Formats: sequence, structure tokens, C-alpha cells
Amino acid sequence: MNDSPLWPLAVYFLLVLVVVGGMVLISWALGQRHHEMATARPYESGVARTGTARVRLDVKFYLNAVFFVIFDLEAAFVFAWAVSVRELGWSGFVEILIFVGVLLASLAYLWRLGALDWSSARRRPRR
Amino acid sequence: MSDPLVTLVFYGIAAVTIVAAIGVVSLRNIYRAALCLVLTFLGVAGVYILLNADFVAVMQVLIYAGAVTTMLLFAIMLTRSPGSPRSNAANRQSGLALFAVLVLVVLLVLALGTAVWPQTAPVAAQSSVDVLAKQLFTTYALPFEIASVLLLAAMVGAIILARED
Amino acid sequence: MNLALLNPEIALVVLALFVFALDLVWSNKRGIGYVTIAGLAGVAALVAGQFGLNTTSFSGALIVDNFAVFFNLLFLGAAALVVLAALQYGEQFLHWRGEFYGVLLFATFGMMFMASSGDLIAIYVALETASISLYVLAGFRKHDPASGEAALKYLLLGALASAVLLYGMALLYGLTGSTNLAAIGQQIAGQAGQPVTLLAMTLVICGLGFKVAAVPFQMWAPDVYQGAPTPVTAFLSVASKASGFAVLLRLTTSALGPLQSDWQAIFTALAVVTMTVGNLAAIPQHNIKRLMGYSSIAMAGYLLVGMAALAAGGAPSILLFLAAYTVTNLGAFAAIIAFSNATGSDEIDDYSGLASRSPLLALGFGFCLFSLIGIPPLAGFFGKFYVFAEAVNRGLIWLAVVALLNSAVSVFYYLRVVKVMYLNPARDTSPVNVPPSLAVALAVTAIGVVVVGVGIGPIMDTAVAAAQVLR
Amino acid sequence: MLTLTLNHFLVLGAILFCVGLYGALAKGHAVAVLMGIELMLNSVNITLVGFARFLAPDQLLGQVFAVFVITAAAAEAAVGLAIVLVVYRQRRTVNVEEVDLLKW
Repeated sequence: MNDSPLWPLAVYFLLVLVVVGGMVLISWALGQRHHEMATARPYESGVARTGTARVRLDVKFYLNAVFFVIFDLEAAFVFAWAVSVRELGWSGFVEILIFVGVLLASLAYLWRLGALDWSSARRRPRR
Repeated sequence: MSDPLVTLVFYGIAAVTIVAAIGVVSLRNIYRAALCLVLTFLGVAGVYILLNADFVAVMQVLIYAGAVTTMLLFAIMLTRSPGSPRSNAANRQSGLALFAVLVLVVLLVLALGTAVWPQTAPVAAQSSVDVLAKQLFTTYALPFEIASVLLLAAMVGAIILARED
Repeated sequence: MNLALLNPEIALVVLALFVFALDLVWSNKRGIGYVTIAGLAGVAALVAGQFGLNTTSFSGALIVDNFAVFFNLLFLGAAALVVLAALQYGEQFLHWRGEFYGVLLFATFGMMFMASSGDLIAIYVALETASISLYVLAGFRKHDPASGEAALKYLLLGALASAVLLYGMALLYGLTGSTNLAAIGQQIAGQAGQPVTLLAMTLVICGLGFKVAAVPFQMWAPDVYQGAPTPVTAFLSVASKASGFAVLLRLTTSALGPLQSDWQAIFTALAVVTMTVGNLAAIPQHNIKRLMGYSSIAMAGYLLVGMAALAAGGAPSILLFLAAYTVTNLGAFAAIIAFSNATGSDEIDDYSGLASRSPLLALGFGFCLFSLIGIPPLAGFFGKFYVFAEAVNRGLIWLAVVALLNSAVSVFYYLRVVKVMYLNPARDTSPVNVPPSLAVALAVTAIGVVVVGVGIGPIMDTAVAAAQVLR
Repeated sequence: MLTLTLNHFLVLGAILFCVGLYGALAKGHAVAVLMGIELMLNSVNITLVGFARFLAPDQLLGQVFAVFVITAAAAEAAVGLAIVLVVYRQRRTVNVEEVDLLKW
């Protein structure tokens, strides 16, 4: 265990709780409350909504989340390598090169597939 | 690990984690369940920090609390069925499931309660990223390279399945 | 660290990437299939070159020995035959073929490492690679609700099983302080008396029991077998099962060796239930793919008899059984694919009068069914014979008797299919055309069924050589 | 009680594993089942990292294992949720009990 004392962290944590809780409480106590027709609507002072909010999202959002996960993981591994790059030497370099190379190949594949194009116009119909 | 304050912090984090986990499996609304899952992930990251596992904690926050949760929320939004408030209801086998879990609890109490682990002398703490990176790129180079193919297969598979054509 | 030992696996990844690249630029999907088969043959040649090379590398994470070579050849052969069978699997059933072959190669890659890993972490990562690819393959027919359902059930239960497996692995690591199988084997003896050791072992066996579809972790198998595209079902029933047994064999002999009496009891119990449930549930089935699903559960049961009887030198019978079963089952599935291509049906009743509609197809399918029953001198007979004999040698005579009784039950449902094909009058008398690639696949496997049976001597020698490295 | 021991972390992991197992077995929504499985994987990671800290703090094998578990779990979730999307497109439902064209 690190020998640096933990109590400053605990104090900091408590302070955060107090400040945030205090802000919420004070605004709740001091603020005005009213219940009119427009209050419950989203964007009280904005544009009136058109249609339902429950439209179906494009699956591209999901695919982008997947790409984010995969490349996030890659970044984490590269970070681990970068921390001890000197000690790992050339063998470590070769290993990370293979790792990145495989994922680079997949990136190239995505690109060619058109999975990175946001508009559907340029996607190639494939069977 | 003898600092009572650390122990106190552990109990706090553990309590939050367990309560949030129970929320994941008991809340009626699946959005709220997913948000409880984020809280669980963050609590687990806190546990890792208490265990000196800083790199694992960073990965936990980056991958689990950040990316995986985003994916989960998108998937929930893309598959919502109209007008069903009890989106996270239990299935018909929940009684059976509870029984199975209780059996496991008994087994775990019996097993972990009596377990004697091979103890080694505690070693002075050091930054875990150094050691971990060395292990990752020397002893565990093989699984590391297999993991790149794992990620490739997962990404290609997800595209094949999810795209609409 | 010796990268040259990884040549086959590296070649396989390069092949997969090449297939994906080719798929983008070449519209001749059948051509891509041939390229895949040729590439698999090349990789198999590289693997075969490693025979007799018993060495470890990557700090013990990679084991290149005859055992690994045996299983890797089995996976590669199964993959090649599945690609061959998928070449002319109806155009209406399967789109995106280039990607299909690519993902199949990823699954094969994962399985190869499952058989040649000597480290818990490597085994887990390899198992996940194979599983994830198989989930995708099961759901490959995106416009068929049955395929999606199969993928969902396989995924949810598979992910649950790997979580259970992982908890067992974590406890094993805690008990021994190592993830290397050999090192675990040295340390675990000192922990043998603890309940937690038993729990860890049980969790690991449960997780892998799912992979091989052992009762009570079999509930996914019939649904997934029925819903998945038929070439994928074929691959699941042979390669996925074999990879599960490869890991089980490595784990039990090296890491859990000192606990032999404990896992022997577990495998005995699992074997009895698995055989019985699989065979009894197969009787009322009317869909051929579902029938094969229950049949594969029963086969897992026979293999578990082999695991229960696994003493020093007992593994060859399991390897022989796996080889015989792989050839036989792939042949049966080639016939099923050919039939559903022509008629669009997997119902057993529709097989009526197949003998007059396509004599060769009925003959080939019949051969495979007889081999599954275990009629001498076909491959299946020798598989069962050696496994049951091993059980008798180990004093598990009652287990062998149970297995024989189960075999007798299985005669009923296999012969029913044969009877439907040969004795029932055809409702539709139009001939069933078997496309050439499927005919080749069926011929290769049917010949294999006979050759394995007749030339059992040298094949047994190979199996003995492969199993020698265990312990 | 006031000294943190290995058992503290093992018990926390075991509790999370049981809660996750209940979620995976008892939930109807396919995504909820996956969330239960994620809980189980997290509990395994706590167990692994706990062992790494208390048994062999100089090797950190448990931490390496946990890193690979996180990697595989994320990949599994990516493919799993894609399968959920496919099933939703086919059926307009992701309730595992309503997905029963093939009998269980």
C-alpha cells in the first residue's frame, strides 16, 4: 500500500459532497416554484415539440459505439506499452506492431466497407 | 492495509457497489438499471484503487464505465418496445433463479469460509503499470496477440450483424 | 519466444485478412471459397510439419506437441469441409459469403489456440475468440428469425458459461499463485483437501461442459443446432465440441492431475445423465437438425465416459472417438445441406423415399447414420469400442453397460431416418440434385468413415502418439 | 475488522457474482441478462485483483488476467448487443421469453 495518507482524499470527497449537495439544497430552498401548463414541457421557453421523441435511432450510432470500444481498448494496451517502452525493447516493439497492425488492417477494412461514412449515400450495396 | 480509514473507505465503496448492483437486477426500468450499472462499475474501479491496481482501475473507468455503458445505452434505445414501463421485468423462472443463487451462496460460504490461501510475504508497493506492462509484453505476449484477433473478430462480427442491408 | 512456432496461426490470420480483402474486390464468392479451402490446406501442411515437435514457448503459454497438432488438423479439416459444404449451400440461405468464410477462419484460429495453450489466460482469450466468432456465425442469416434466436440463446448462455468458467479459473489462480497449467498442477496437490479447490474445479468443468453440450448445460444445443445456418451447425457439432474436449483434456491431466478421483466422479455423473438425456430426447424429434443436436449431446456423453475412464494412457480412445465422430458428423451434415438445398426442408418426414430420388445421397447419409450407431467396420464403431473398452479396463463396467444400453436406444432414432429414406414411399418423386461441391464433401467423408474403420491401426498409433504428451 | 484482508475482497466479489447470476438468470430483457453477466465478470475481476494484491504482489498475474477479462468482456458485449439488435429487427421484441420460435 502506498504510504501517502488517504485522509486528504476523504476530506476532498466530503467537501465535494457538501458543495454539490449545498448548491442543490439552496437552489431548492430559495428558488421559486410554479406549476403552469408549460412547466412540464421540455424546453419551457423553446420551440414546441413536433412528433414523438420515440423515433428509432439509426443503428450507426451503435456501430460507432462499437468502434469506440475497440479502439479504446487498443489505446489502453498501447498506453501500457508506452509506459515501459525502454525496458521492453525491440521485442515489445514487434509485439505492439503486430497488435496495432492487425487492428490497422481492420480499420482499413472498415474504411473500404464504408462503415465509417456517416451518410448512407456513399455506402456500397453489397451482397 | 491496516489504516482504519482505508477500511472505512472500503466499506463505503463496497456498500455503494453492492446496492447499485442490486439496483441493476431489481429496478423496473431498464434505463435506471443501466445507470446503476455505471455506478457499480465506478465502485469496482474504486476497489481496484484500494488494491493498488491503478491501471486496471483506469481501464475499468475507460472501457466499462465509459465505452461499454455507451454501447449498452444505445442498444437499449434501439430496442425499446413502445409503452412498456416495466422494461426490466423478471421472467417466469425468477423463483428458480433465486433458488440456484441461494445454492451457490451456500457453496461459496462453505468454500470461501474455510479456504486457506498460500500467503507470501507482502512486497513493498510499486507502481503497478510498470510491472503489469512487463508481464503483458513478456510472459503474456501470446494472449496479448490473440487478443488483437479477438478484437478484430468482434468488430467485424458486430458490423456484419448490426448493419442494415 | 519463438515466432516460427506460430507459423500456422500467423498464416491463418493472414489468410483470414486476405479473404476479407478479396471479398471487397472480387464478386466471385465461390472463388473466395476455393481460395479459403486452398489456404486451409496450406495451413494444415504447416501444422503437420510440427508433428513430433514437443516444445513450449512464450513462457509456457504456447505448447506445440502432437496433441496440439492432432487437434489443429482436426479443426482445419473440419473448417475446410464446412467451407466446401457451404460453397453451394443455397443462395437464398446465406449472403455475405466472403465474410462468412473469414469469420469461420477466426473461429478456427481461436480453437487452434485452445488446443495449444498451456496457460489459463491464453486459454480464456482463445476460447473467447472462438466463441465470439461462433455467435456471429450462428446469427449469420439475418433475415431468418430462427437464426437470430439461435445466436441470442447461444450468446446469452455462452457468456454466462464463460463467466462461470472464469470464476473457477480465478479461484485456481488464487489457490496456486500461477496461471500456467503445469505450475498449477504442481501447486494444487497441496490444496487438494480444501472445499474451495473442489468448487474451483467444479466451476471450470461447468463452464467447459457448456462448450461440449454436456447435460445439464445442454439446453442451448438443440435450439442453436436447429436455428443456425446448417454449415455452422456442422462446425459447432464437431469443431466446437472437439475444442472443448481439448481444453478439458489438458486441464484435467496437467493442471488438475492430483485431483483425479474428484473429477473422475464428476465426469462419471455427467456422462450418465448426458448420454441418457441426449438419447431419450432424440427419439421424438421430427426435425433432422434438432435430432442431430440431441445426437451430439449423446456423443458428448460417450466422450465423457472416456473422460471418466481417463487414466494414464486413456486419452487415445477419446481422440480416436473425436476423429471418427468428426468425419461421420460432417458427412451427415453435408447430406442434410444437400437435401435442404434441393427441397428447402429439414423435416424428417420429407426424407421419405430419398433412396429412389437420389440413391447416392441416401447411401452416403445412410453410411454416416450407421457409423453414428456404431456398426462395424465403420469409423463410429471403433470410436465407441475403444472408449467403452477403456471404461471396462478402468473397472467402470457399470458405466460401460449404461453406455451400451444408450447406444441401443440410439439405434432406434437413427434407423428411423434410414427407414424413412428407404422404405417410406416418396411423396414427391422429383430427383434431388446434389451440387458437385456437396457431392465431393459427402464422398470425402463417406470414404473417410470407411477408411478410418478399415485402417484403424495406423490411426490408433497416431492417436496414441498425440495423447502421449498428456502426463 | 479494521484491517483489510483478502477475505474482504473475496466476499465482495462473491456477493457481486451472486447478484449478477440472479440478474442473468431471472431477467426478461436480453440487455438486462447481459448486464447481469457484466456484473459477474466484474466480480471475477475483483477476485483476481484481490489475489494479485495479497498473494503475489510482485507478479500481478491477477491484474494481467483482469486486463484480458475486460478486453474479452467488451468484445463479447459488442457482438452480443449486435445480436440483440438483429433479434429486435426480426421480432420487435428482445424479451428472451417471447423469443421462442424454437422451443427451449
